[in-house]
Amino acid sequence: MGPIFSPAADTWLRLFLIAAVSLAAGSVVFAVRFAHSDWVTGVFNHPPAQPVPFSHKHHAGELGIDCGFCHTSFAQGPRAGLPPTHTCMTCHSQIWTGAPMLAPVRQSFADNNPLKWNRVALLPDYVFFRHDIHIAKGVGCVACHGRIDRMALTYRAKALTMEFCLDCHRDPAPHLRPKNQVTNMSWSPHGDREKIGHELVKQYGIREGQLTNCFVCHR
Amino acid sequence: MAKREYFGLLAEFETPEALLAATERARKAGYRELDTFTPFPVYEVFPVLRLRDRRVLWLGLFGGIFGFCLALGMQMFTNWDYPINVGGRPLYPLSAFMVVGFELTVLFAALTPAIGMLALNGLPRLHHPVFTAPRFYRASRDRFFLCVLASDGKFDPRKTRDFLRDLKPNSVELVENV
Amino acid sequence: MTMRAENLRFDLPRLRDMTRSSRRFWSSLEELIDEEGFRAWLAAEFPAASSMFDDPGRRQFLKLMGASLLLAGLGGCRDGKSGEALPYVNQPEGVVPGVPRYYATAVTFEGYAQPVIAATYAGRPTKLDGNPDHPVTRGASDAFMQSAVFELYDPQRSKLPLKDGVPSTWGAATAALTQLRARWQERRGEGLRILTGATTSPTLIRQMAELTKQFPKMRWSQSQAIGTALQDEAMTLAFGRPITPHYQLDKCDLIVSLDHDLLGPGPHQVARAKAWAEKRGEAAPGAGRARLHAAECLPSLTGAVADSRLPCDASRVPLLAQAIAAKFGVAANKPELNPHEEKWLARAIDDLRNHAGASLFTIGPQHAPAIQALAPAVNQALKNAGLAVWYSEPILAPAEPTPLAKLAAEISAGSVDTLIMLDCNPVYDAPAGLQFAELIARVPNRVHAGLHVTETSHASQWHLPLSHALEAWSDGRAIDGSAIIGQPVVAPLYDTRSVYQLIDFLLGGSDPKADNAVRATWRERFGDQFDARWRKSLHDGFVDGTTAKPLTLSPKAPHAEQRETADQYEIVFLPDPTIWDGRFANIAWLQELPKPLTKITWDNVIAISPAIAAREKLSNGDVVDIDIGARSVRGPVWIVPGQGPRTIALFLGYGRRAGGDIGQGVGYDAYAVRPAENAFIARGRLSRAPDRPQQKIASTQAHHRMDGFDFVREVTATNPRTAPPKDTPTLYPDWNEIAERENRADHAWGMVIDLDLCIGCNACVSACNVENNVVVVGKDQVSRGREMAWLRVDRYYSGDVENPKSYFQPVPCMHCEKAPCEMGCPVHATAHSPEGVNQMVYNRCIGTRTCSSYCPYKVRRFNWYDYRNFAEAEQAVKNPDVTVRSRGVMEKCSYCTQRIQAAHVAADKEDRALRRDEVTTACQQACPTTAIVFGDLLDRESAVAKRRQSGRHYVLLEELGTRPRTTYLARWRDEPGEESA
Amino acid sequence: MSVAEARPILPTRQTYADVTDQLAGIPMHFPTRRRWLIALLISSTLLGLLFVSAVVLFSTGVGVWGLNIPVNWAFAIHNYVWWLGIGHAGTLISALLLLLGRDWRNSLNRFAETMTLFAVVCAGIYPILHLGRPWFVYWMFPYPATMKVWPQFRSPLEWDIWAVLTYLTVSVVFWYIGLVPDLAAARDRARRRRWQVFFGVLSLGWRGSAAHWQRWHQAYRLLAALAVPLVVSVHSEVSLLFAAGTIPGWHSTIFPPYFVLGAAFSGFAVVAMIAIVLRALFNLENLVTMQHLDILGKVLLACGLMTAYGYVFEVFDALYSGDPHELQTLSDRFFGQYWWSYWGAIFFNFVVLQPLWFRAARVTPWILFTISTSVAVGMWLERYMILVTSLYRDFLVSSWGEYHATFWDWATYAGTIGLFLAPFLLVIRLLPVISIFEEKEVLHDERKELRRGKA
Repeated sequence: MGPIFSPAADTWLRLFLIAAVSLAAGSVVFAVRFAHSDWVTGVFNHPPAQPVPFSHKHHAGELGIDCGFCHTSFAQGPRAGLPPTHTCMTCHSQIWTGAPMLAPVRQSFADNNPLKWNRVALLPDYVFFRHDIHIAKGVGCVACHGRIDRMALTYRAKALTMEFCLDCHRDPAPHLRPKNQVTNMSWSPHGDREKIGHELVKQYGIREGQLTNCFVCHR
Repeated sequence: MAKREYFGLLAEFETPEALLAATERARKAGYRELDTFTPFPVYEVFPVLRLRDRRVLWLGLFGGIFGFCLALGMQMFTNWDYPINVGGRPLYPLSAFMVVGFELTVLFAALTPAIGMLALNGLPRLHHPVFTAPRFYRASRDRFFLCVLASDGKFDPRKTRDFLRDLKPNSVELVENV
Repeated sequence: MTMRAENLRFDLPRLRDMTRSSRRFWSSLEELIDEEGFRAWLAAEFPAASSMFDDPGRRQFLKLMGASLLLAGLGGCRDGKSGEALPYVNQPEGVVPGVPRYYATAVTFEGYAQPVIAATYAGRPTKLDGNPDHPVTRGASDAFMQSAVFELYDPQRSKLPLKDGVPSTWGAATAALTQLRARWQERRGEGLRILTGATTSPTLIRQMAELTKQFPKMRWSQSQAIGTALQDEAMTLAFGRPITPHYQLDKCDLIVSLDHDLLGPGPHQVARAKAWAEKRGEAAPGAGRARLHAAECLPSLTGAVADSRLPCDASRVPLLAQAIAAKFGVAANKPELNPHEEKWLARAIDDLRNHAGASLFTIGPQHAPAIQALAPAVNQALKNAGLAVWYSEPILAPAEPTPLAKLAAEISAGSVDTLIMLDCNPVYDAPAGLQFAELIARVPNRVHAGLHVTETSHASQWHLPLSHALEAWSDGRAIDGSAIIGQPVVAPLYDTRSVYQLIDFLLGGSDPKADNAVRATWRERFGDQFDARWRKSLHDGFVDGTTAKPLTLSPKAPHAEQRETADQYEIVFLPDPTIWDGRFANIAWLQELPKPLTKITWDNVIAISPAIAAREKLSNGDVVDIDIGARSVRGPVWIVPGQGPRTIALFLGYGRRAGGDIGQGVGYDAYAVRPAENAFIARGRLSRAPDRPQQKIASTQAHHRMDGFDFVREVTATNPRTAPPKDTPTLYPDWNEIAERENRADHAWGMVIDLDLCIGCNACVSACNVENNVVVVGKDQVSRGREMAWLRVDRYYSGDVENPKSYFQPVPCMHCEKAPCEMGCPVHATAHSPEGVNQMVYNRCIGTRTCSSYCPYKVRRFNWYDYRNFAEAEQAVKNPDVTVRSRGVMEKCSYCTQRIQAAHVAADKEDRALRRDEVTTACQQACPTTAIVFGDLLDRESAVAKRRQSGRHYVLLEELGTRPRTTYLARWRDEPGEESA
Repeated sequence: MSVAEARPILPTRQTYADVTDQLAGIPMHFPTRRRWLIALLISSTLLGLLFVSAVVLFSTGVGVWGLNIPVNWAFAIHNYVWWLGIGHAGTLISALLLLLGRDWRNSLNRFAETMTLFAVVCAGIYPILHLGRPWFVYWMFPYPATMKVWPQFRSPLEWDIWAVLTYLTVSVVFWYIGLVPDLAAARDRARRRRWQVFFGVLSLGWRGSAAHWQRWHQAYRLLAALAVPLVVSVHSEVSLLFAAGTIPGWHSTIFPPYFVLGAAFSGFAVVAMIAIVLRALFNLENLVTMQHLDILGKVLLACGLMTAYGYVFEVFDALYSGDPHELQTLSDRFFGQYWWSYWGAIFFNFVVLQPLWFRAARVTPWILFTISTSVAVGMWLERYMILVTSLYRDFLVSSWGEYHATFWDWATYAGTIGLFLAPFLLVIRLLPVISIFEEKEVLHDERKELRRGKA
């Protein structure tokens, strides 16, 4: 009786073992990387379909309309607020009055039927983010929303994962700016970033080291 | 070059004692590339064959040290990376870390020699020349084989066979390299 | 708190909730949309407060309303977490999304207006609390007030007019009423009877007067299951008319209560408890602490905090009353008493005499008028009148003594042609003796209006849905007589009318805005200053200068007869402590709120004394029949230590046959054996029910005896300090060391609960439930030990089972500095904040439950199932600042961390430090006796830090070394022996 | 000293070939197909029940079990500890006795280890089943998550997951390393192609070369040396699940040894049960001899007495502390609602054990089997007692509650028995149930002894 296995069997077995081990290790690595990937966090995703192809690039960037003009409660409450149709119509009853692109806006205004936007920056319901305190402590809009003034269609620029939040909550200094610059998309500090940041931390009375405890965001 | 054709010569014995005696004689006869195939470990032949490889044990030691460092490092790092006040306990409670430390020590100290043993033995190896020997199947049953490998400087298919025959084995087979 | 706004705004998310919450309703509404005039009605129906002051806001609202209807029509809103965002079309001014607004208004209870502040998010009220500016309740609340929002969002509220039980329309209903009205006009109201509940509403009284003018032969009476009829009668005996007594507990050094549950549930609880606690304070016995002697047939909250307590049967109360009266020369003969009674009485009488002028003698309002009338005479003799007790003209609208009996007689006589029943439920809660349910069928025209489709609705041809107090304009008077104008804080969720609107319609008018009637009343009273005073009243939450005026009257002592005792048990009827007379039966939160003394949920029991249990060989849950006269009711018994030896108590409010799935078919109906006469104290027999051995009762606390442990500690005047803390050595770092490590926080939150002030009223528990989105799990889950309340009030006994001492101990999370729970969690789901709060992060929890296993106080609650299966309407009541917990996660008291965070944010935005005692927890805010104090322990001047310095301060299970942040003040023991000991 | 040295443990008449053919032949010429199939059918049914229970559990929540707030750990943790305890004997017998050079282990180690593996698997699924949100079980492992939160390494549960996984891994490796030479033997016996390939791949091409054996020997003994402290550590850690809590009846330093000994006790009992069944089923009287049973009986008795010491000490501890809560718990154990679990444990663990003092009882298979079964039951009751009677009445009288196992509690438990038996049956069907080469080693040694004796 001859041997059970041909020499090729060893090659196959070894290939199989290597494949199995790499698959196991690879899938762990993949899973971890995948969770961080843009695909999961939604960064740079295809901008969600909106009823009106609103361009922040045009309004905020080219026309220079301040964020607070539309997002009125960004400094007063937890939510920045989406502009009521009325706000759109303050201008668009004068200009582009017949633009087909704006038909849904006019329709909404006429029917009292709100525009149905799709959220770009959506946080899970167990995260209690507040716009007002971040604005009050000199965190610029751009910190989380990215260069919105360059977005023709709005997409998510930052991952908005807990990791993203913690980066800043652990070391807020480099992310701070003077309060009057929060809506400025292109602000950059004159001088030592580090020093300015630390001065601002002191000035704003930020409780460094306490911003990472759970109840700051979860309750 | 001719030796490449052969793997070696197998001599079959009835008892471990006979094998041991034969091995000793082969060794004395100047054969250095010897191996035995036995159904259970016959510890007495190891010194005769000059088997002194202790790398498996070293692997175990290094595995253990690695496991312990990994455990301690992991636990210290995670608490350093995100320090959280847990019930007023110390941030780096070494006594509490010892448990996982011990477990990982054992885990790696066990895995490295086990895998190392297989690797050093060249396993898995499903196909091997000795398996072609018709009587070899008894090496795992009740027979004790002495093998003079063809790589031995003194190996000569005919002469070595004669030598082995002198040892009074049950049989002697020439194993070809396939 | 300065949280007023005259303007009410509405926004779309709320409307979406609303439409989503009632898809069936809206679809039937759609059928109505084309009905003529519907849109006009609809427009009129939303009494948008904003419309009062600025018309544009109102128009905006209507536009939004239209939009929401459209959305509903499209079946628009998806369930669950939606990525969609709907802005306003026109944003009302001053609305900041996600920021609550507060409005002063009122909810009514037993006819009285309860002053509240309603917190609303985006136009939907989520929480009610007492109005802190109101002079008598001062911000405190009770379980009923807290739960009114649940009543508002009850998904089973009546939503449509019903004609013979079939959905109909308001158009048809008004047409039918118009027809009837024509007949009344013909017959000058003959045969027209209007039945309401008790009321204090000036508007209702005015409207009724007008109605009587229009239809002189109509009669208005008030149906009350509990009511004040006996007390009114007693006052009539004493003073010649039914004046109202007011007990000024904050001025009483001594209270002697004969079966009067002064601090118990009811419309007076908050004000009385507040005043009582104020007097009681933290003073030691003999150093200004008010003393309380109670004799009672059923253990009550008053008895539980009494310094001496005498369990007695109802039949002994008249004797005790006469004995006291005799002592002060008010009654003639002193009856025979047993030694226990004599002993109790001797001390009570001594104290009454010693504190003359600042003492109070009261007799329960359920006792015979002739007996009750002794109390004013005794108080007069002790010169207490005007101080500890004062009298005023009635606060409640005058009512005849036995309205239903009279009505029943009239119906029998065939003289009632139309019966209009507004917000009352006589078919259910009339004493069975009247056979009202059978009689009502003889009335040719029967109309019922109410929040729910009740037993009475089923017995009526027409049922009309009423608006909730929070949805409509209303007015009423608080127990001190101060008037409150209740403004709507939310548009009616369904197509409903307020009582005033309905009566306005009967008057031939129409009040589409639902505010005419109330405005008219107050226009009359405010005269020229209407605008200013109206605004101010809405802002303050009450009308200035309307508090009842004290009267100077001298009572005359009645002739009180001694009743002989028959050879039967004494049956007392009481409203249920959590669902009252049945009106709250469909509020699941109140059903699940443990009864203060028995800790039973979802059921009423037949409370028996240990003596009866021994004699009849009964144990808890045994099913018995109670026979009173020819009627019989069957229910499970519950042995109540300290109950009068021959007393059996039946609790009203259960055994509902209609009114919603939650209340229906739960418990037994005590009304079924309630006699028409002696409606509170009767006599009857008890017999074990054949072949019904046991009934399962869901109680949240199975064991009550504290003997051998010191969970609740006591101190005495001579030994006023608790044992000094034992040194509990630890290997762990000290808190301060950790604080250092974590960049020392500026605050260290803590709570101290004064057990001497806690009356176990459950206000804190209900407030916590509402604030923290605590779910209801139902009887089955509770009986498995899975109730979810974050805060529980433990109740212990010690001593003699016939007359034990009772203790209440609210137990929230202890927030241990050395928390055993945190150590057990493998995933950091529970950890400590630098400010010392034991944080529970639901979204990190994987549900190993180790924390709960390790928790020595067992304050953690687990979501065994997905308990979020609430009706969609109920979602609206959720506090948006607190996560609604999913299945498989642990939860527990967080010290209302959302409030701490909100305060931090507010302070940080203003670049200031937190103010002293700026943060209040929900339980603390609700507590009528300030038993709960929360605050910053690092601030030496904070209320909580001061309490920690008290000699009575102690730590629960101190020996475990967990170093809790929630601690207690021991109870004072004030017994004769203790003072000298 | 052990009997093995006084008398040969195996009948020396049998040859290497006999042993090899007998044992390696079992899978290939399976003797009791019918009975085996029936057993497999029953265990598969139980396994199916486990599957159904798990589906119900995962789809509705842990509420399907009888848990509540004082008793929020019961059947799951209780059976986890019980299974893990049983899973201790295999490795302990195999590794400890290997190091001590006890030859009699060679007849028992293979199926004892196999038993260990599946008992640990049974134990291992419980911590996942009992989670409120089992789909997040991976949060117990340190990995760079987007939430940047790590596991909490001070938690006994976290220790436990490392301990159990290490234990499972090391046990598998130890078992497999020991199995490889036998797989080679089976491969060489196999005549049918599929058996050849099956054993051929599994044996990794083992040739029994001297170099193989030398390294194998080092690795095997090293693993054994590691496995012994590992076994002790694992159940010590399991005991810390309880001892680290503050609960009276848990918070005691006796717990680690108490648990380890109890684990060995229950494990030996199950080993004895399996030994007796396999011996009868496969006619292994020549390999699993009366002497083996005798020794097992003695070991069982010794373990039982040491466990009893734990009981005594627990009582002493409570009385000595004088702590009212400890005393309360003690009295609850004796006389409380769950008194039967305490007295049941005493009876089944210690009273029934007493006949083992007599050799006649030890060498009578059915008596030993009965006593072993009783010990398994007794230890099950003991774990129940430790969990439930401690939790149902802890500190505050107000939070005292009750626990009643539900249908799904029992179904899950019965299901794990299926999870244990079904793969165990497959293994005895497919692999040598007794270590072939180690038996031959014993035979070899005994022959040597014999010769030396003769000489």
